[in-house]
Amino acid sequence: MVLASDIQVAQNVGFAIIALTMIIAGVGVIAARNVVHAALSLVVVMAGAAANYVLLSAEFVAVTQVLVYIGAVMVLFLFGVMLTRAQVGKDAEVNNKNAVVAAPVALLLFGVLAYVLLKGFSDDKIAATTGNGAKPQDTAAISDLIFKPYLLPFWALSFVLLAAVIGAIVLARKD
Amino acid sequence: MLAVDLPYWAQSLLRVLGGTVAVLLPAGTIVYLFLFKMMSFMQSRLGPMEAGPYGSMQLFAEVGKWLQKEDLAPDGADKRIYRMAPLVVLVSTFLLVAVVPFGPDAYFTNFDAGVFYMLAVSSISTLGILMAGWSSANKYSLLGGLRAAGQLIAYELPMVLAVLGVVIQAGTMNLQQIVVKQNSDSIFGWDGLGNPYILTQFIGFAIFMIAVQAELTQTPFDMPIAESELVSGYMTEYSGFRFLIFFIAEFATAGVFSLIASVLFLGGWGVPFSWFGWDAATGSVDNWMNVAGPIIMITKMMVLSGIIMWVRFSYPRFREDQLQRFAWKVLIPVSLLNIMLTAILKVAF
Amino acid sequence: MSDDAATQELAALPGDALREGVVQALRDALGDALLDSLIKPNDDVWVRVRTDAWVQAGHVLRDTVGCDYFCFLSGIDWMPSPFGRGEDDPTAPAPERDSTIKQGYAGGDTRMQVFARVTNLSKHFGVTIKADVADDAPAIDSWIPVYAGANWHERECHEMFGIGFNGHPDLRNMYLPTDFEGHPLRKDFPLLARLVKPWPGIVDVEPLPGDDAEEGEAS
Amino acid sequence: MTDLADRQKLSYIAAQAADARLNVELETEGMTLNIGPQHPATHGTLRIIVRLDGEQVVWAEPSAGYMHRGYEKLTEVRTFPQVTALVNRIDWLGSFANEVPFILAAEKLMEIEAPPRAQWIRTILFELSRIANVGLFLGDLGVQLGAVTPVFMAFRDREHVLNLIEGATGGRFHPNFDRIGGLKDDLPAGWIAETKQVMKKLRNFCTEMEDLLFGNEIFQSRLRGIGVIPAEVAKQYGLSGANLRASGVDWDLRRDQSLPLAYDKVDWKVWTHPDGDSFARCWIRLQETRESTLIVDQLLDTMPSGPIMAKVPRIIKVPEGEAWVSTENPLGEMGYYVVSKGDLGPFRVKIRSASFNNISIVPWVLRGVYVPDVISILASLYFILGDIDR
Repeated sequence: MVLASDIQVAQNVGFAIIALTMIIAGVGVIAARNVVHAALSLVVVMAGAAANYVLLSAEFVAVTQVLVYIGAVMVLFLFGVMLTRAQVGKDAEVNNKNAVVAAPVALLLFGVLAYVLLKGFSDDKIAATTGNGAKPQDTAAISDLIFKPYLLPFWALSFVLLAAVIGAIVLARKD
Repeated sequence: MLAVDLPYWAQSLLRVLGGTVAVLLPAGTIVYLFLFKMMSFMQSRLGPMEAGPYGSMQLFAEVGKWLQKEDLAPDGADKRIYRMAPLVVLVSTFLLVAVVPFGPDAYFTNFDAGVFYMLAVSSISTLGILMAGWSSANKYSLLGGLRAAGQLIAYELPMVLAVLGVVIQAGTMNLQQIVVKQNSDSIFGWDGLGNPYILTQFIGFAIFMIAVQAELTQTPFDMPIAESELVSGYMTEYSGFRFLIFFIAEFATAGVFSLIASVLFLGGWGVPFSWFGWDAATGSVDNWMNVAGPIIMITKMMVLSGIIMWVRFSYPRFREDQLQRFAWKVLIPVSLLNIMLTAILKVAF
Repeated sequence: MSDDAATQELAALPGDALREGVVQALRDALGDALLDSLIKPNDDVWVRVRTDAWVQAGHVLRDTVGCDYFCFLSGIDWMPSPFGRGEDDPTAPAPERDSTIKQGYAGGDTRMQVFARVTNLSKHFGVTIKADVADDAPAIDSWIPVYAGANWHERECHEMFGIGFNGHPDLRNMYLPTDFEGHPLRKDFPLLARLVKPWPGIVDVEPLPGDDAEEGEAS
Repeated sequence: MTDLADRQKLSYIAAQAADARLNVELETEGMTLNIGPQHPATHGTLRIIVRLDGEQVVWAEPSAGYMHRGYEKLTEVRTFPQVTALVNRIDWLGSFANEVPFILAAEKLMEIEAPPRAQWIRTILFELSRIANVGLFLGDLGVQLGAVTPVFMAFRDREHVLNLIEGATGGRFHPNFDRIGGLKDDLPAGWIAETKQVMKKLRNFCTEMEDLLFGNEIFQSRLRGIGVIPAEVAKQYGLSGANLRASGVDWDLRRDQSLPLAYDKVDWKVWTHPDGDSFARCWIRLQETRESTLIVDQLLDTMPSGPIMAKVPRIIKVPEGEAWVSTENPLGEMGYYVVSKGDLGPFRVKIRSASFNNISIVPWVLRGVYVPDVISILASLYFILGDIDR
């Protein structure tokens, strides 16, 4: 057990609020009767994750989360949904009977993830921010990591993405 | 240092108040000075003249009018999302202003990845616009919302790429440090002007301003609104204070983007440091800059938003395929070229 | 309009010969389907064709005569209105009216006619062409294959006169509700505003400059 | 940017594709969009139903009739002088021009002619109403394309013209000034000098529009190669006025027919454009507005003196007969086919209004264009609701 003085109260209160919101929104994603509502709930989950990253002093990751997931992925997602099946109101086809199968799978996944995380990081603590802006993991360090030791995987990933983009274009164009 | 002496809650209160002022003040000034008066003079008329001297109270009259109006929602609309959408757009504006530095200590937050953050939160407004367009249950709104999303995604890219040039030249993503860099640097050894990046990054500046024009959906990029065609697009069904929120968000965002552009390209809150013999490396900037800085910033903002509005009132609008073509075939290649050039020169010098 | 100054330009044209040429061309092509014609020298020409030669006449006008500009198509109901001109007091008993049908230029045999006007843009003249439509089932072939622009005019004509156009793709009402009954421009369709209360407009005659005789019968 | 010929080809291909898609069965679920009856682009109550595939128009159908007033029926219960008050309201922006062909038709049947001064003033007012009408079009064009400023300039300068019309006739919108045999009144003192001033202002306005709109890259790219109407099709549909001349047909009723108006006394030019696209239509109108100011200037210089009214009987009874008179109105060919039975009023009047024909081409020309082009093509065809519905 940790002592009460070790807990940064404001941070934990913040985490509680964010976590609660994320759980409610997460339930919303699967329970919503309308695709757009589900997608918007997912946005809330993503935003919560970003907020959690901020709590963890990982601002860069938080901002990336917002830029990539909220700004790009979810917008494209909504864009697609609204273009194709955009009716307002309840949609009968959203939920189906596979929920019975899905629930245990989800629980199992949750269990495994929780176990792995606890096993791996249970006692680690993130160093508190020190005074004026100095972060445990600043942006420069991340870029150093990407462009020095992990340069080759980064490039490989880029090429895979490029191939995927070109492939998508080839598939989409019929002529 | 003012901020240090205050308790945390007072600092927070100051920041919230400051943020509200930094959003509403530019919105109000832009609307009155440019939308009411400059536009009227360009169109050989006087604009509002009744409320207050030279119609200066017109803005409050307008706000009062909108607040009185009934908050309507179409019958077929998805009411919850419909009501939420304008707020999402406005939240994006508030998040955006949080990162703008107004003086050596007059800032809301001092992010390490400020530029990155700015680009990230500006994309949230797209979400609000999509929500508004879809939930109105109106075909015009839906078309407008989809156009807006397509356009904002397309112009986000040149904007990012234009800013990259500045980031490369400054060597930091921290907006505060970008300001300091511009004011303490020198141009080939001459430091009379500092080194505002508008000189070296002129292509980036031009692309950034064009992209801002598109992000704000101002003419010539106002296809999503297109009042003569889509009847104001995603805003068609809104009335009363929800329309007011869209309206404030539109002009406040214009102000905030002008602020960011002046931070990135015009030297932000600073004056060339050499004029006062400052050396920012040791933090020698005087405290009074915390008061003078915001005024300098507002001045630069007014100039830039003046240009935005000027273009808005004089140009017809693009069709959206032309608009996409312009983004993908002109702006993005040019900005990539700009980055390459900047990187080469950065390494060379 | 046969005055000197205004017709100088037209006098330079072949004039009568031009319009006689039009009638001759139609007669050559249609034979006895060309029923009647009227030429006002240096002014205008009217022709009337048989109902079944309507489309053929259009082709001749477009291709042989060179009138490729479609001006308008409409109908006319030659029956005198049983309601007069709507100037009478509706409360008084209706006066006796002459109801003999008398057709206009180029004659006619039926109560209703279709007429159209086409123009030759290079030689600067127009032709008004008329055709009778049967009284019991007013219908005529559509001109759309000849002049695509006839589409809306035929719709309007159908709506206003109840004249059918064989081969028209879409004879919906343009102006009136779909379930509107009656054909407003037929003379026997009453203008109700004039039937419910007297119309004061007829006495409104204003004096003209230089006209000092004030004892007009209607003042 | 592709050049013009390419764009015309593209628009042709798009139209063919739209036809093909309509004829096959729509693969995807199209969207049917109602533009109007209440819509800013239709400046009136025209309704256009378009079926969209994405943002491309597959099928379009204008639906008029929201303003049908039945003038053809009403003329049958009016006397000849009373009809002018009705026809004033057909094309309400160029009202005076509506009266002229009707009056001329009546005069033709009565075989009288207005004295020269009346003809001159008629022509001047006719051209003024053209300027008032088309000037507003030039400004409105900007609004349809998203440029808000030109329309205010158009209203500003149109105001001068309306003041002139008011000065001469007493009515700003509906003068009802033309009489069988002449005009109601002579011109007021000082009117000629003022008109000259105003004509100068309007030429400035035209130059302003040229600078602000027609020279603009975006404006050109929005209009060039869009809504191409070949001359053959234009003639088939009976397009008239600037719409016809923009397709390269050199046809202007002011020049090409002889009417008792003063056009043959002045030196002026009929503008044509070979392209037949939206830009050509707008450009022609701009040139014509300027040409009109020059015509008015010349007419003011050569104005004859004399009476403004021919000798006409006290009670006007028009002899039996039929007459067709059409003039080159601001919107195009406006004509009246008047049938008289020797009565106080006409037996039948067929009103051939320009916009009716001009808009009837819309289903043809809108195939395959994008939604924004629907607006610009409608704007460039330039219709006035009263002129369609009558």
